[in-house]
Amino acid sequence: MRVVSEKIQQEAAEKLSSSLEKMEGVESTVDIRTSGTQNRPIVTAIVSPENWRKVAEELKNKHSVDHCSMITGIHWPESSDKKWEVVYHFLRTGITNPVIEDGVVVPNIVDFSKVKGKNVPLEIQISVKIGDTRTPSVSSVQDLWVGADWNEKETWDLVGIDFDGHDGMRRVLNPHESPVGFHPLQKQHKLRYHGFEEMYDDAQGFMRKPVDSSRVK
Amino acid sequence: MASSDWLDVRGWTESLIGWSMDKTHDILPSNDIDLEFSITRPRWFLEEPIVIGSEINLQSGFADIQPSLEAFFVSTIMCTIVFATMMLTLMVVPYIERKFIGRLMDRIGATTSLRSLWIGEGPSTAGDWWNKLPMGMGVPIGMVNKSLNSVLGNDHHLETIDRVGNRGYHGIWFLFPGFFQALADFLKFATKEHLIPEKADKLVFEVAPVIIIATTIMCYAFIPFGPHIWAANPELSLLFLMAIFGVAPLGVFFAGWASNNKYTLIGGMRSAAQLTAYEIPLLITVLSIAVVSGSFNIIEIVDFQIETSDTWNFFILPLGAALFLITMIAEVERIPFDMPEAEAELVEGWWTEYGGIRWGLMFAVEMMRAYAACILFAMFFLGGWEFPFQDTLSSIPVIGVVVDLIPGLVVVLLKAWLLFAFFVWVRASLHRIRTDQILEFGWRYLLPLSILNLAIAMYLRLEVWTGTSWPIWVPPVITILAIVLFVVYAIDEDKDALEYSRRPYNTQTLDKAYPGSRRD
Amino acid sequence: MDYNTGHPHATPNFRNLVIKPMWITLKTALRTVPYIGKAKFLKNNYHGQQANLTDEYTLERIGENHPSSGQVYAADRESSPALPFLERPVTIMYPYERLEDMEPWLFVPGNYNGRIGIVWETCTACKACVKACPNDCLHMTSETRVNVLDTTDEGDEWHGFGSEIESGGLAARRKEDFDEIESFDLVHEHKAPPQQYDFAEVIDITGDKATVRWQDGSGIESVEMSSLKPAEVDIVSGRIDIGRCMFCGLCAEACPFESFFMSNEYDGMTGYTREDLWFDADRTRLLPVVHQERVDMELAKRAQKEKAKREKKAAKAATAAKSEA
Amino acid sequence: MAEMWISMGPQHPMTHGLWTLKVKVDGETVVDTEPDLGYIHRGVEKICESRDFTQITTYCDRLCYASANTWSHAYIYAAEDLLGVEVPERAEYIRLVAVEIQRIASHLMWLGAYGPDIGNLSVMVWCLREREMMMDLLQELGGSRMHYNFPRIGGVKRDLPHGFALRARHKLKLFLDRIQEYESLFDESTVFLIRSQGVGYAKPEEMINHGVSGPNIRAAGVNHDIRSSHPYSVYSELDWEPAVERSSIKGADCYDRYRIRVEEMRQSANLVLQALDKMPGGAETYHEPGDPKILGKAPIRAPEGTSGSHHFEDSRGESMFYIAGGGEGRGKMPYRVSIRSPMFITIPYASKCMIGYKVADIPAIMGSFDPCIGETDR
Repeated sequence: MRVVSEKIQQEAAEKLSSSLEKMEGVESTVDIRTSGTQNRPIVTAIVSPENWRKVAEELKNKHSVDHCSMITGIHWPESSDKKWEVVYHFLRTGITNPVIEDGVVVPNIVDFSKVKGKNVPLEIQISVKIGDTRTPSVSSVQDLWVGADWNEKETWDLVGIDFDGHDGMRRVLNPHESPVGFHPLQKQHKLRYHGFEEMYDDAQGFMRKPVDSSRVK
Repeated sequence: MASSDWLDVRGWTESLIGWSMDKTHDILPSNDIDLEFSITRPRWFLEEPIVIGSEINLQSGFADIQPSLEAFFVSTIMCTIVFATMMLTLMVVPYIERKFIGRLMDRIGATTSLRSLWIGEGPSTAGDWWNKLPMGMGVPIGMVNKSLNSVLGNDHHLETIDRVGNRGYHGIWFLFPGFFQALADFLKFATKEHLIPEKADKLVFEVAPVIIIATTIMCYAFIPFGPHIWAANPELSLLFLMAIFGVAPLGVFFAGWASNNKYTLIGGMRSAAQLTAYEIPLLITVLSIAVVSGSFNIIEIVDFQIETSDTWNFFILPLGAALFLITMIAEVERIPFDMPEAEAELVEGWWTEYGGIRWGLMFAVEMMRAYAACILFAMFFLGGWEFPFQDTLSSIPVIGVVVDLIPGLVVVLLKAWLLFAFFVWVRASLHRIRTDQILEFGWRYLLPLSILNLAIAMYLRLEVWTGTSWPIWVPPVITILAIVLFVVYAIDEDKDALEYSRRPYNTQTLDKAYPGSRRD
Repeated sequence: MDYNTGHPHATPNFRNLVIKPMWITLKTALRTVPYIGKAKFLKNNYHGQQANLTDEYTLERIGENHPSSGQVYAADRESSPALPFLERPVTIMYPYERLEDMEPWLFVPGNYNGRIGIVWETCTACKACVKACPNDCLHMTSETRVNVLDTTDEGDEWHGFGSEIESGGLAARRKEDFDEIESFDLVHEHKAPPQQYDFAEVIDITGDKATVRWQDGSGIESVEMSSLKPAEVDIVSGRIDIGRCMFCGLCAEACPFESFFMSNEYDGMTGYTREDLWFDADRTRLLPVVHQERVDMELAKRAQKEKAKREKKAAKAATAAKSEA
Repeated sequence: MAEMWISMGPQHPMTHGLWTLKVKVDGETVVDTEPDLGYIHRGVEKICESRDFTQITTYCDRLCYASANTWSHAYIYAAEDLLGVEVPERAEYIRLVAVEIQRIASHLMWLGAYGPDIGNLSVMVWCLREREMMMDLLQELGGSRMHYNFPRIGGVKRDLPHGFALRARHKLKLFLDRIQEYESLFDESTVFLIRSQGVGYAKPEEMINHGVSGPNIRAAGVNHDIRSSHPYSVYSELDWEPAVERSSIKGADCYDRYRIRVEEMRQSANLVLQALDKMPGGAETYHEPGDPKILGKAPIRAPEGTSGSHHFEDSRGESMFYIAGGGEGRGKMPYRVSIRSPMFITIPYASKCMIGYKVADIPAIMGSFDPCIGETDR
């Protein structure tokens, strides 16, 4: 089975991260992720919120990063350097439409052991750190990667990080009528643990404590 | 010259009614009753006495109205008999639907429902439970249970049963159970609450089921179950039947509109479109049958196949048979033509909002329509109540007697049930066709084919038909022609398509991945 | 409208409108018909392949008189000797039949996450299972206490139940206000009387001095044996909310002994109310066979441990003697 | 007929779960669609923040009721990345066997659900019949029927049971022979072809921009597969190629998405058979649970500042976990667990795909993308 060799990915990752380093407000490194028995070199970068939009356009247009896997919002109330963080995970797949010869589609079969240039599959992880604010927001990349659309919706819905420039922001996982400013993945919301007695002896939860700080499980 | 068998229900009824009427006639007083009396007046005023009343004779008076009375009673009783026959034999239809599709889908299992009757739970068998009923009314059932336990060897002390050993109830016992499931379902529907959506058009919502059910049951007035089992037999019964058969989709459209639900609305629209697309080929096909058989009367059509031409129309009009089958499947809205109640996109289509006894009755009516379609196919193409090769068989000494003893009713029902099994088979094999494709199929293929079929029928009737019988070569030639066409289409392997389908970019790098696959 | 959308294969054609799909379903139906089902042209090449699915381990585990010992399965369909010509997909009719009789290899002990079974005799109330449970369906309350039956002295009428203080065990010492607590005023203090003892783990015993670690965290101390009483940990109540259990088996893996495990039983876990699903000790009981088996496993394990310890001690003594010599 | 909105769901046969598709129809033609999710949002990400790393596995099992193993394995790989665990090779092979059998079961579930979408019920019964064999194999491994809490951080819960290889080989060979019948009932049924061909076109570049991945994108004629482009297990040592479909000219339609899943089932069975042959130590040997050959040493704490992520080829596309360490109990629990669900990204695209087609095509198109709402709503 022909897979991408670690060496090729390493070189491509270093190339990409060095070119990212040149932009201001970006510090980029290549680190090795190990899961199972295999090593995966991935490009990690820390971008300041104001430069993020430029970096995103660079990634999309210059480095042909075409797949936005996931957008994660994290709330760090106790952390020193950051209070909010948005982690973007991208993939560079190098997927192109297959060519059509005499009316028949010819699937483009990439030999992953011999890929080169911009077709080398890469993982990119970019974290945007936001300072202490009540209304955290970064610029949206919905128009670059349509796949980021619902990811951003979900991030705002669950974590409360807004994306300016996002078109049609709305609740996706929480109920539509949930109160404004309620974002369950923020850390001040503790998991309400329905105790054994609570759950059955007090099904309606009249004498239930609002937040069970005693034991969070 | 009409065909006949010993099960002469109508004859018996007529003779019974006639006999009772005659008896009534006889017990009536035969003498003239003199109700006449005269009033005498003073001579000076008027000579003649005024005569009031007259002599009457009850017998002669009864004799005047006796024929109409007989006709009334006979048709009443025949209607009852036909309806009872239809309802009782209808129970076989859902049974076939369940059991045969179970085999087609390879999901036949054992029938625990019946078995639990005699196994019971825990330490006491169901037999003991039956015996506990008051006044010993359950004792016979209890004995039956005990005997079943002993016969089938289902020892209730065994908590578990061997996989391959004790599976007797897996054998032929799957045949009978589940037969009365239809009754149980009906009881359930009958006991359900009747709900009308708030925004629905109440009047039409209530009227639509009546239209559908009533018209469908009216069809059976003209469907003979045998040479002598029919309720009414007008001269143009075929036209009458077809007219009534086409009313139900209208009721479907009413129901879909009146429910004030978007799914039902789309379902009703589809039903209306389907009606327009499939009524016309159906009627033209039926017309071709009438042309070939030279009659618009169903019983005469059957007699034409049995007596006159002694050939089933199936061998004269194979194309017509195929067309009739397809259009009938579309008419009774079964897969692949069940767009009006496509449960994948429209939840239940036009009857989403109905429930309880109305839904149950309409479901029964669905079955009734399919059943009627099957019976009509048997009548039009499969020689109605004629046993296959009846003439040949009845000439054989012993078998002939037996064959002649089989009443036409049984033959008709068997043919109808087999055809319904074919419907079920189609349903299990094919997918559902899209709306536009259904309409396109109806307009672009079925309509020209039906007209062609009509032309063939006219040619056969006008040019080939000798007036007393078909020429000896006609049925075999047509049949062989049809078979040849069918085989040509059947064995037509799309070779280059298969060749093309051998894809170079196949996922299997190991040949052992799929031995014997068609693709390599 | 042209339905052929330029697909390289499987182009729609008239023949397959009905013929091929209906033929395939007909084949499926005919296979279940007596005698006809045996015909060659009906056999797709997988049909009637008989396979021996039972391995030796399972065979010697289930023994001879198990229903499916020596069975040759067709892997998907079975036929009965009563009607050998019938082949039909297997339908296991619970409760008349049970899966462990059909496919015993699915129910290897310790391999199947069934109802939770507990051998309370070998349970030491270490609560590893309670800690491991993800959604907190195990509830166990235990208490360290002095068994009053063990606190008899010489000359007492019921003397004879006494138990020894041993290293690794638990010991208790009277609090200073032991006697005040004796006269605790329950009427005016609306709460339970306080604990009369301080409890400690005995680390080591040398002569009449014992090194103990107090459980209230006041550290290690060496005290007089005479001031100590033997103490023990008792399970006050153990309860499983099976309605919450998701049968992940983490609790069984967390148990250091053979006393907590997932049995092979998959029924008897129903009830009409939620309270019916609170399993107390009685509903975690097992078949006597399984119970005995588990107890034996636990005893064997402990004997192994004890043997290893003895050997180590002997080896140490030997080395000590050698060094002296 | 004027245009009107139809709200399909949350209880609708088309949804394959619990969500709402608002469809704007003009007569029989779909003009506009809008999906509405979140009906079974359980808040798994929040729950995981207060469970330790071993307990989270059980919740990841319950993300998708059709393919539980793939999800728990996706989590396990991310957690091993976070904790820096070395996994024995035999455990990797056992994981591969479990995941691929689960993939077959999931695709069979899909095929069985796709038949009724287009109106044929017999396919569903047949597919569930085959799925039963796969479920039995998985139950032997995991001990449960649907939610096997099988993988552990650093290895697997238990070794292949006695005789598993025997039964797995037999049943998989049987299964490989059996796929032909479904192919005959689908590929050679004109009604199915005219229903599934030519509807729901999707081009690869558009799909990858929309975040669609996995079988849906491989159906369009590209061989992009996480297992080969971001290799993470012992896939590189087995002999296989990503399944690729030669699609129709306008892009992948429902028929291609059906074909690709059938091919993937073959390929997965193929992979399992190979893995059983190549397994180090042989597939017949049995190690006790906790043996270092199948379960590596793993720390239980992840300090703050560490993070782990892993892209995983789920049976529905690219699933992904991102875990930030340093939660409660000095890192005993994760600080934040974020889950990438393929269907959460695919369902909006699929509902855009069906614009312009008939109402009757809605289940055909949506079903061909294989929605699974348990993972979509988390």
